[in-house]
Amino acid sequence: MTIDAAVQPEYVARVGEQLLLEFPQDLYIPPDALAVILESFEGPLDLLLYLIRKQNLDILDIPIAEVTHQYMGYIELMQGMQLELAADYLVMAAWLAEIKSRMLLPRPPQTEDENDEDPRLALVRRLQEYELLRQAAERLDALPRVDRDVFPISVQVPVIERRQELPKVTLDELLEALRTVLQRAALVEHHHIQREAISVRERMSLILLRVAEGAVRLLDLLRPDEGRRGVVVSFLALLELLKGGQIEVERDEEGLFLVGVKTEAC
Amino acid sequence: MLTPLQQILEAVLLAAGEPLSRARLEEIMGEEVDATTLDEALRGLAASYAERGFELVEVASGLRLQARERFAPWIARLSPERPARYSRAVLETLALIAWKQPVTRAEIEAVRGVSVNPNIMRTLQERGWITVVGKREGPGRPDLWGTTRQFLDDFNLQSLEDLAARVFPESAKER
Amino acid sequence: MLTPLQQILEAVLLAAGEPLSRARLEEIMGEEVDATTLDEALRGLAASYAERGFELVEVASGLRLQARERFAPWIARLSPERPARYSRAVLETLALIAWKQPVTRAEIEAVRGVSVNPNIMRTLQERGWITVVGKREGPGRPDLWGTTRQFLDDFNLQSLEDLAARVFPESAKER
Repeated sequence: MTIDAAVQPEYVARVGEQLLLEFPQDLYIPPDALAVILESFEGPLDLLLYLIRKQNLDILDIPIAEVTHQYMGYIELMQGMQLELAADYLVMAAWLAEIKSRMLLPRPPQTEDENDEDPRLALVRRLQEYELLRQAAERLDALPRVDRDVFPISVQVPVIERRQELPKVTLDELLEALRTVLQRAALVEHHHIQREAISVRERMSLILLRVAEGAVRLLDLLRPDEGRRGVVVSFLALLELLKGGQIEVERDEEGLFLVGVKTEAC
Repeated sequence: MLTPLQQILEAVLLAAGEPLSRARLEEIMGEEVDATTLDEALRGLAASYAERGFELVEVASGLRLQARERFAPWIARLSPERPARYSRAVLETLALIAWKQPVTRAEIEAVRGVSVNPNIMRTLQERGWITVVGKREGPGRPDLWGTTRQFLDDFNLQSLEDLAARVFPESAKER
Repeated sequence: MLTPLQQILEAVLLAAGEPLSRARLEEIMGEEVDATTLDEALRGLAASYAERGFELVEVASGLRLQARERFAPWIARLSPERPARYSRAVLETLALIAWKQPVTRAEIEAVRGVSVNPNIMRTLQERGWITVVGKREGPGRPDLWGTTRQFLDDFNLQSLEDLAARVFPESAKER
């Protein structure tokens, strides 16, 4: 996985300091270079393509006998060196031998028959496809790649509060919603009444919340410091709540009015 | 227009994504670039950002490029927990609770004319704007809802009377 | 000179540090910015980078700002570790998956003429470039592999068609 023939096309293999610029013609390869050379091929198709290209042979008209001979030369060498040969290389050797023998058979006159096509055709297709793949891999490697050729860039971000942000609602949006819903409910008449009513209603909620924690003296709910209007609003709220049955008023031992949550009628 | 040196500096600073000291930049630029040249180039670069979305700043550990602060609201929307908007249904429900409180869900539904999704109530409750203030006497003793002090604070209201005054501004003048 | 919208776009893209789709940008910019306005602003922004150290590119996941390729040697000095180089075996396997996807390991082996080292598949998967996209019906139900959007992004590609046009133009016609 370390030898990258696509990136270093200028030599075939490196033996110590010596670069092998091409394969020796007589197929003699220094023993320690063989493993390196074999590694530089991506399998039998790659080796075969190399042999064909090396001798400027036409891929569509492979001299199968010669190519087979050369291929076997490599295989024997490697076997002789007791290199652990990938089974894929042997499968290819067998295939080449088979094609060679079929080429020797006399061809029947009816050549249109699909089954009698040139025995080399299947091999040619595979070689062509592999050739395309090799080129595709090279082109892919040549594309500008992130973190090698191009770098995504970024800048620091000003301090942004990262706490869970909640949707913001403006008062105007709320008012708009209120107008819409009131219009729809035809509740807009009697503005003044509504304006008073909303204060009373707000106070009703506050009183309910207070008495929920325990009974409260009436005088504590009607606080003079809220002014006359505040007391009136509170009183109206208490009456509303009493009418609605949300609260009840009792007298305690000292005879003072005590406001509490209405208990369930048994 | 940027000089080649400035373009390289820009690319390096942007790719670094963290502050780079002047010494580091000198080192990266190589021998031909001395401190004075670097300084000048950086000054020109900083000036070139006048009209851009980011700026060159010098912090303790060196120089860095950062997005301008005024764009923070948009940048904030990049984060996945970016808030959604509340639907109409949520806002109308809130408005109605404010107006008619203490009120049951059934009463809200009666006014809105549609059923109120329990999620809406939960959303508003989690937001701290409404709370259960009591129970309505009667079958099922349904919860009574009201608005909270937080609700007033978040909408900058002194009291709900303010809300009424804003909904009916004509009547406010009379007072 | 950049418009305010372009400045915001620039700040947001730089702050994101990853590709942002047009839809995402529209969302961030808010309602006033429609697709046409955005498109125009982006085109102007891209043009404004002509003399700068970075550029605006469109990849599969969206728009991304990236340092220009010619500054890679300086940027490389920022980090001591050198970018991974991939062997022919890795590149051929990746190219094949990109080309024939969805594809099984056996099919990859058939084209390459050698068995595929499981490490290669793992390397590519860990890199986020390939993923199991399904299972081939039939005996053993082998995994079907395909490339990811990350793969397109990392190779500066916009789409699988873009990939086909650049990497296997001869076979693109057949498909």
